[in-house]
Amino acid sequence: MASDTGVRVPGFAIAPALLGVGLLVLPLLALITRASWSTLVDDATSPQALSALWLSLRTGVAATVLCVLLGVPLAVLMARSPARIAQLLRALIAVPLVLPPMVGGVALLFLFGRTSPIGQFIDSLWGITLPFSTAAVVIAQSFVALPFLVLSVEGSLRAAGAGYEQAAATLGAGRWMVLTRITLPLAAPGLVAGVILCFARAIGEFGATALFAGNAPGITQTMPLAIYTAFNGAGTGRDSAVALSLLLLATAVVVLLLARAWRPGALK
Amino acid sequence: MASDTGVRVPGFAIAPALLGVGLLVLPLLALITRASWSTLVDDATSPQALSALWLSLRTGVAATVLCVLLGVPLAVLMARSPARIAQLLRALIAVPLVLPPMVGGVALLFLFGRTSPIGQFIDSLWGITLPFSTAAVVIAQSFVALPFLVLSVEGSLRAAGAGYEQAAATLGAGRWMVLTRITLPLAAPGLVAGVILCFARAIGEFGATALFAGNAPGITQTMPLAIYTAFNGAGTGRDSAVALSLLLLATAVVVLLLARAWRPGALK
Amino acid sequence: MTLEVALRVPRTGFDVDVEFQVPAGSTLAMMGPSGSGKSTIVHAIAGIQKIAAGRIELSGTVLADAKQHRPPHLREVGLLGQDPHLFPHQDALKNIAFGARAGGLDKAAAKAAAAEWIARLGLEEIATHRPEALSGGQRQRIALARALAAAPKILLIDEPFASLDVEAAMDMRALVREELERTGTSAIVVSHSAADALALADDLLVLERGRIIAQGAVQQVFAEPANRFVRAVAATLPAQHPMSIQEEQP
Amino acid sequence: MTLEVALRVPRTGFDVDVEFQVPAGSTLAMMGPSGSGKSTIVHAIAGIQKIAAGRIELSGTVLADAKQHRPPHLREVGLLGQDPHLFPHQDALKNIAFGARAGGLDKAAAKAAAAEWIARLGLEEIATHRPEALSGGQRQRIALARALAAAPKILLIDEPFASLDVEAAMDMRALVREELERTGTSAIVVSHSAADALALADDLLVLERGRIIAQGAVQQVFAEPANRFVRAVAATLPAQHPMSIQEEQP
Amino acid sequence: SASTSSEDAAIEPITISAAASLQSAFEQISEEFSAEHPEVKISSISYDGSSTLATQILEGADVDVFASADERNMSEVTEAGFGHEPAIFASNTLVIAVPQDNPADIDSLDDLAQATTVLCAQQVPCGSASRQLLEDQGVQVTPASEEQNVTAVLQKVAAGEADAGLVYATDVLNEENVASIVPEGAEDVVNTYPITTLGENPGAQAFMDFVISERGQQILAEHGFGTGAEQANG
Ligand SMILES: Nc1ncnc2c1ncn2[C@@H]1O[C@H](COP(=O)(O)OP(=O)(O)OP(=O)(O)O)[C@@H](O)[C@H]1O
Ligand SMILES: Nc1ncnc2c1ncn2[C@@H]1O[C@H](COP(=O)(O)OP(=O)(O)OP(=O)(O)O)[C@@H](O)[C@H]1O
Ligand SMILES: [Mg+2]
Ligand SMILES: [Mg+2]
Repeated sequence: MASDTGVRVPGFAIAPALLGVGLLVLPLLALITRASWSTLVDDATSPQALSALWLSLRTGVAATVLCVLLGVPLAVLMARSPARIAQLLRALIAVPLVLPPMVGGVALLFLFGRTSPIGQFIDSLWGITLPFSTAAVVIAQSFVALPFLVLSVEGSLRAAGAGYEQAAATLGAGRWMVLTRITLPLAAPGLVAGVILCFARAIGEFGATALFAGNAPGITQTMPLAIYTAFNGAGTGRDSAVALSLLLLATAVVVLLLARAWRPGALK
Repeated sequence: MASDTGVRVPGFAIAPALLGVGLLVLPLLALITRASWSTLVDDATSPQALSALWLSLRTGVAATVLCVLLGVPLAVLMARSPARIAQLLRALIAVPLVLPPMVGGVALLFLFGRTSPIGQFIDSLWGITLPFSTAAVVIAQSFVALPFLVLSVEGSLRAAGAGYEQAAATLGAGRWMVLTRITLPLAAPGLVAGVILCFARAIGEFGATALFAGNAPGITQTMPLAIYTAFNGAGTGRDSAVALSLLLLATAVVVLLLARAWRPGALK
Repeated sequence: MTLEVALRVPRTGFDVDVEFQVPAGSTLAMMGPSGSGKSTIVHAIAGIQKIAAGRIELSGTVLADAKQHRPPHLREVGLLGQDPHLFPHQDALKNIAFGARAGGLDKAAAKAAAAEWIARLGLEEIATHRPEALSGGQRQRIALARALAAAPKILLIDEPFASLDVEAAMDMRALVREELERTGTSAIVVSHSAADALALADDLLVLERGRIIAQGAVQQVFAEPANRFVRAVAATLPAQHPMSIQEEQP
Repeated sequence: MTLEVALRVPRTGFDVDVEFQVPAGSTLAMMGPSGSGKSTIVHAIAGIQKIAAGRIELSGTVLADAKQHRPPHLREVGLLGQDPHLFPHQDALKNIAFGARAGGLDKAAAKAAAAEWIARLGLEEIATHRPEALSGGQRQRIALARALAAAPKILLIDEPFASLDVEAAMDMRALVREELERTGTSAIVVSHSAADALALADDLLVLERGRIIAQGAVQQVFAEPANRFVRAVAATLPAQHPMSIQEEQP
Repeated sequence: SASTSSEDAAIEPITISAAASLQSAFEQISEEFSAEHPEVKISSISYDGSSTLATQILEGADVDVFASADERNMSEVTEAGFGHEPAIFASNTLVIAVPQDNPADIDSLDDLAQATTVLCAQQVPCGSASRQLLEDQGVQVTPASEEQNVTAVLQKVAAGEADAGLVYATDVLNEENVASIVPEGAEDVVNTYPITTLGENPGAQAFMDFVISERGQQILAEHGFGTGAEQANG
């Protein structure tokens, strides 16, 4: 069946689709038209902005990798669990989505802070405190971004169906071979969507990072924190927050466009 | 092929999966153990908390419905677009994910505020101004939640494949019938994941709402805003922020568990 | 409804390049070695395969040529593909009802029609099974009923009896024949079985690597085999088959 | 490797409830009307269907009983299902290589083996086609090669020649026979074709609604048909077939 | 190993947590402080809401100086035994913020009753101060929204969404879309900024001293703050 004869979309779906694009894109255009271009370049290329951007990229990528390492096995487990257990897991996993990130940051502080057993254990083991370090940024980002990865990967694992996996198993392929060569490639579109959501959420993360990691330039001040600081700090103001936002956006779009995996079409 | 003989997960996937669950759940436990139980019930049942919760639920549901109405057509359109256009659309749609919500709120103010052309147009038409209204809350939530819906639905639409749609078309089924009776049911797992992500993100939304809609109790003060307000107030503020967060969480989990659609397994 | 077909579709190694007609009310059988282009041709007629050149016309209406491509649901052509693509989220009954509804019946009538089909197939027992819980032959019969229930002007069926046992195949042949006659529908039957061609078709068309190598009334084509392949097919007709006797008494 | 099977699987309307053996190195043909339980039985032996009662044993190793269920990849049983489930993201060559690799070859050897299989099938032209761009018969042959490449101790093939033309079916029968003999593998062949049973199998087992209604050496079962179904199947053997003559000269 | 040079051998670098509204002032203060005290390295200054900073300190943030925008968050820290005796170093008073063109013609608190006004929520410091000011002046205002921080109030005004809002004097200083009006009675509702050191880092004490010094107070005044001394007097 040739792909150039795919069933087309009903015409009247186009209006709501465009409205949807409008809702997402028009506010940005409004933002861009109101940006103060005179100071934009200066704001966006200040050493502090660039250092925040670089930190954001590094931690965003690290958090995404961590989420893939933890989240893909979790999604596989959920997709293969009995309905009830899967349902429970899904409910647990949706929780950090609902939690206002700042409260998530408080929760992370409670968990890893110096007054907590885990924090003291880590301290006694490696002599480090997690909070207020770059590692804390990665943990905070992973905490808020992981659910996105897990839920979208699980969805597409369920859609992929078990027929191919069974066929592979009857050929003698072990679980690992089935997982890596059949299951995951078949779930690739959901994996890609999940990674995009995860990365985007991670580098946009602000509330949990602010509390758990703090706002120290070069160590924990990511772009969103720099934006927030510019925004809330008296005087410096909104213009430079907008400038930094545009810089962050442009970077994120470029990263996502560059990443080859970004094309779920690759599998079709 | 009986489902009770599905290929199982490799054993060593279980450790990272559990670590993933731990990362998401342990901070919550830490939060719960540190909650001040003496004031918790009072805080969580104050009229203000309940009114904020009720507003959150109403606006969250409204935003989710709006996102489904706009986002599903958009996802269908993207899944059927040529690779390049789909890629561009995906990049545009990921933008609000990356944008710190508070900047998104400013963008919405610029777009719909009473000084903007659109705001004036709406004012002249219906004599209303969007900001400070409950409608503004719904718009802000939709703005931040829509990308989640679109990206996960698109992923599973691509995975569903075109064979069944072609079969339906050769039986004489028109585009609308194919879309509603074949395409969307087949993409159900992704749709469910998308709706969960969307709803959760909507009722957790804070930054954009704060700036675009404001914080008027009963009208625009949703739970996250109530939580932030409590948190920023000194003294017992943090305790009541935690109490409100737990209330929000419990409610979200109950809603998600009650929603029947919540079980993608229904399709298998 | 006369179907006039002239088409070219490029494939790896060769082009499918054929020209033929199916006169109103008649049935054409299409045979040929695996990979010779049979499915390609019926897909092109149904509208799920674009053609590079040529023209497909149904009673004067152009369905496709090098430039235009009328979408499948506007062609009044029904296809039961080699892969039946039963909808996995609908049970047997609902699959058939979908066909009836797509063919123009309203909801209630489609439901009634589907129940009637199930009874005709004698598959009441598994009417509420989803495809994953159907046997191969049950799937094929449900898909056939779905295609017939859609009541197209031209019916294309691609290997419709391949997974059926001898008796079920005979029943289904009789059913298809009856329906085609009752409704005056023209049809193309793709098959590897000489018995199917004899039982159902007026004319036979034999393909090899995308070209027509024999064409004419069914018996005539078998009587004067154009090449080794046609001879081998004709030989499967009982009472003419030297090899089977060898095999039976080795 | 003797396979001993005794199993019960509940189905809508009846239970599949059978007991039989496949002696080491021999091939069993399994026939029966559509829906009689053939696929259910091979799925249970391959391990993708649980059994409610009974016991499946391979040379003394219990593969399954009412309590335990050894996973498919630890059974040394290979299955080519009625739906071949070619992996959609891999081309023909890679699909076969997957089988070889799952059967224990290393990467390079699997690749070489796959290329060899493609050559034996004469399908070099479409070696790099993904399943969606293969014809029905090509898919079936690739899937057969994939199952053979996995070199199981017991091979289960469910209607492996259904989509093949006469010549290709004969070639494939010969290929399977050759491979089974060369490797001494036991096999079960599910088929609707009496010719397949005669060409490949030592014994024949006929099912109806989950029960064995005839069992024995192939020719013997055909010679003394146990019921109408067996008679109809035997009748498809050329030179014995009264109906086909009727059909030929209507 | 002890290979460090004699200059920085004595003093560890210091980290500072300061309320967000202090950012521009502290930027300049730290610059001048570093020039004056080359032996004290400032490793970072974190600006955030006072309650965020307080929470972090309670949960183990390694902070040497804490400058809060209100006394309640400071007392949470000191009562938990973390800080030394705090000192008031700055104060801030409320102003009426209006869009640059002042569409509702606001010029006193009384006008707020008729206009679309936004205030901080009662729970947060600027909100309780606003309420007190309005009460003192006997003005009844039903706000269109009770924003959860000053920035949200300011943005509503800057975007023209609100006709007026009550914010701190320092907040409007560099906001070009906003004009400010000092209302009557503002000088009676003063928000004070305490600062303290945590731990025993002598660099921290030096920094705190510099903030309280004449030069420090001068810089704060340039950024719109009242001085701590004034507060003490008033
Ligand atoms: N989508 C496709 N793109 C490219 N080549 C294709 C595609 N589909 C089929 N082919 C090739 O075109 C040739 C004809 O295929 P077709 O499916 O028409 O054969 P067929 O006559 O139906 O064979 P069979 O009897 O095996 O079903 C085959 O070589 C096949 O590999
Ligand atoms: N997963 C399932 N759950 C319940 N019933 C099933 C399931 N799969 C098949 N059946 C039913 O069990 C019966 C036996 O099916 P099976 O697939 O074994 O038949 P078969 O002999 O292989 O038939 P065919 O020749 O048509 O392939 C059928 O009536 C079928 O509808
Ligand atoms: Mg074909
Ligand atoms: Mg079967």
